[in-house]
Order: sequence, then structure tokens, then C-alpha cells
Amino acid sequence: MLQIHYFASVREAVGRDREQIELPGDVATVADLVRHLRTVDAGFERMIGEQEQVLVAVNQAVAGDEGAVADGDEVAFFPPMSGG
Amino acid sequence: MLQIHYFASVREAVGRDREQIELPGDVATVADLVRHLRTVDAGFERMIGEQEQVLVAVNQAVAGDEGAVADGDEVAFFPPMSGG
Amino acid sequence: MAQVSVQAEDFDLGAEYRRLCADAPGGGAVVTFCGLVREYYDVGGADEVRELRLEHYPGMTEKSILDIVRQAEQRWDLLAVRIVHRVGILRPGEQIVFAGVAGRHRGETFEAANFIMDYLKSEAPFWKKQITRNGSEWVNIRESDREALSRWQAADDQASARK
Amino acid sequence: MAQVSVQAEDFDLGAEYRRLCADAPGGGAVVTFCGLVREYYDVGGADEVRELRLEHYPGMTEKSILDIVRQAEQRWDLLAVRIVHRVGILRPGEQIVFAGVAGRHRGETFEAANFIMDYLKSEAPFWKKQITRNGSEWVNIRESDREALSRWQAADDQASARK
Repeated sequence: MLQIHYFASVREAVGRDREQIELPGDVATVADLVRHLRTVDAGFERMIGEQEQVLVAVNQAVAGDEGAVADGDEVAFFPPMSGG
Repeated sequence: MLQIHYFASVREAVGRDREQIELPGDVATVADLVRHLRTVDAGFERMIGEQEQVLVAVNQAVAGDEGAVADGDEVAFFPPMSGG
Repeated sequence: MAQVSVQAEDFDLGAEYRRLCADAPGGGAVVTFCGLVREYYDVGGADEVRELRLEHYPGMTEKSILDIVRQAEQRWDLLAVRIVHRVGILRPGEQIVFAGVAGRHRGETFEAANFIMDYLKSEAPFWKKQITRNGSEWVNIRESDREALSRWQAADDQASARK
Repeated sequence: MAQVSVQAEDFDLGAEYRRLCADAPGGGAVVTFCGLVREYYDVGGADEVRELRLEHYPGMTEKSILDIVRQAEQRWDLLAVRIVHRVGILRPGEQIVFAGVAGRHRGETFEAANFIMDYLKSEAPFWKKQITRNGSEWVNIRESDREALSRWQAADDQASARK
């Protein structure tokens, strides 16, 4: 299973704050996971089209396209941070 | 009259914290005043020899050798500042 | 000695300062930064802000702030660091964030506090949404915040190039 | 809005901060610096300091601090500045100096506070004498303080050269 979190404008665009999915067999990296979600999830696909920039964290650390994704991981999608 | 102030290590070396002197006729600049005091005041002369660096303020603003000195002015001698 | 708190409650700068001093005996310098909710943010229009909603990523927030503090501790000789970041609904004039650094000397303490704030703005998972009379809008990172970050990174590149 | 106080009494950083905020409605950033008496100063030997005696030039002190604040206000868009500098006899761990700056944004507020402290150290007429077990000694300006000052002056020279 993958635990997926959405935050801020990404959360609003996707329409939910979290979900659990089965790790598809062909998903080994962040890029694979994004490709998978764009295919199976119209809301995710629309969000990617609307957002200027989407960051990804795997197990609470920001990861690039080639970041590894494995069963049991926590993955989060969000816009650039704007704290302080 | 000139009001002269001494501070910190300069005060200790001269042995007093302030004095009033008549403005000598040949004193128009800071350099003139220093020359005059070195001649007439053995304590001042010894202080100049001992101190690594002496700053001068005329009317509460730091002045260079060519700074003007006139009757009624307040002149101060002190070492580099070390506040904060 | 680093303390990080992410909380909805307000904080007392004087109390945070006293805790920093207590954690840093022998220190000669304490720098504090406090961020307040402004009345306007740099997004479309210039409507007065009614409230700011601060969202964060629990768990990752604390981890990423501690990581920023560790980086600062590696760069400079610091005695104590305290960070408080609020989340939830805030109004103009309210305190959002506190960063306090105690060190031995002035220069390094200023630099470290500045560094921590620059990274906190861009690398800790907080997001601000402003509510105005005309609706609501997510606040983007300011261009000057990106520049602030690249300044440290350029200094790093220069340092590595010299090696 | 600038307030300067030279005083023997201790000060309360939290209260100074609240006054700064009150003087700077609409501000987004407040930076405070507090200097504390260290246990050792960089002079011959390394005897523990029993007390520090702070002497100043009444009249010129206030004038020169206000002048430094005016220079900072010309460089940056500041909303309020407060400076408190203590004089007289102080012991290790005690507060010596407070500088607080309120501004609109983080970067300029940090810079201004740093600038004010750099100049205060070198251009305001204060002198420190430390008393140790073995006697007493005047504390000289640190080399790093001279460097801190020349940094701002180099930035000025670059700015004028570009004109």
C-alpha cells in the first residue's frame, strides 16, 4: 500500500487530503507514480494541468522524479512552500 | 574658553576627566590643539606616548587633524570605541 | 540545543528569549526574529487581509525545521536555537513565526538567524492562504525569498570551488 | 520612529519588543539583538571576568546612536527602531545592549539590525573595562568588528562606483 497526502492548492484541486492505493507493479519511482495517477485519476490529471509547480515528498523528504517509491511509503504532493 | 574632556584609558593616563583652558591664539585646528597640549602639559604628552590610538571629537562629533577648533568648543580625547 | 514547536497557540517572545538565554550560558549574543501577519500580501489585487490560514504537513514540518537547524549548527558555532511556527487561522498583526539563536559572537548569530529564516520560508512545508473581502487566494513564495536562498547556495558553491 | 536610551538600569526584552510592535503597525518583521556580558574577553590572558565597567560620553552617545539609526533609515524602509545601551557596572550574563528593528519584510529588517550593531560597536562612544582576579584592563575593539564595518563601507563604494 501507498499512503498519499495532498496539501494546500494541490489538495483543493484534487478534492481530497489523503488516500491509500495499492502500489502498482510498474511503479518504482516518483515519475512512475505520477504517470500512473494521471492515467487512472481524472482529478489528479486536472490538478497537474492547473498547478504551476507541484513538489513531491517521499517519506517526508522532498524527492525528484527519480526518487524511489516502494510499498509502505508515504508520498505527498504539494505546491512550493510559503511559510514564515 | 575650551572645554576639554578625557575618557576611558585616555582619562586614566591624563589623570583627570575634564578641564577648561583659554584658547591659545595659535590654535585653529585639532592638530594645533594637540601640539599645544603636548607642549604645556607633561601628562598629556605622556598619554600621547602611551596610547596606541587617540580619537578626538569637537562638539561631540569625531574630527580629524584638520578639524576646526574655536572659542567655546567642547573637545574630547578618547581611545577607539568598544561598546556593545 | 534546539527546540522546535509547531502550534496553533500564540507565543510570548520575552519568554522564548529567556528560555534561549537559560539554554546558552556563557553566550554573548542573542538574535530573535518574529514574523507578523501583514495587512496585504503580494498577490493579485491589494485587498486587505481578513485572515490568513496556515496549513502544514505534520511530521515533515518538524523534521524539516530540525534539519535546517542542524545545517545552521554545522556552519556556525551556536549555543541554542528555538523555533516556533504557528498554524491555523491568524489575523493581521498576529505573530506567525519566531526564530531565536544564541551564540558567542554577534556576527555568526545574526548570520545563523537569517539563514534559518531563509530556509524555513522555502523548505519547511507550510502554506498560507489569505482571505480578503473578495475571496481567498494561496500566497506564493516571494521572488526575494528565492533570491535569499540562492545567496547561501552561491556562498556554498564558492566555498567548494576554493577547496 | 526611533527611540534611544542610555541607562544604568536593566531592560526587559519582551517589553521592548512590544513597544516596537506598537510603534510599527502593519509591520511584517521584527528583529532584535541582545548583547550579554561574556565571561572572557579577547584581551591578554583569559581570566574570568568579575565585572565590566561601561563608560560613555554623555550627550555624544545619544547623538551618535541617533545618527547611526538615521543612516539605517536612509538605506532601508524601516518602521521603528529602539536601542537601549547600559552603562556602569555589569556582571557576566547580564544584558548590555538591545537593538530592535521593525520593518515590512524580513531581509531588510535583518540587514538594518546587523548594520546598526556594527556601527554602534565602532562609532558610539562607549568603552569597556574588564575587572578580573588579576586586575583590570580596557577591552579593545575586536578585529572582526573592524571587518564588519568595512563590509558596509565596501558595499557603499561599489554602489557609488556603479553610479
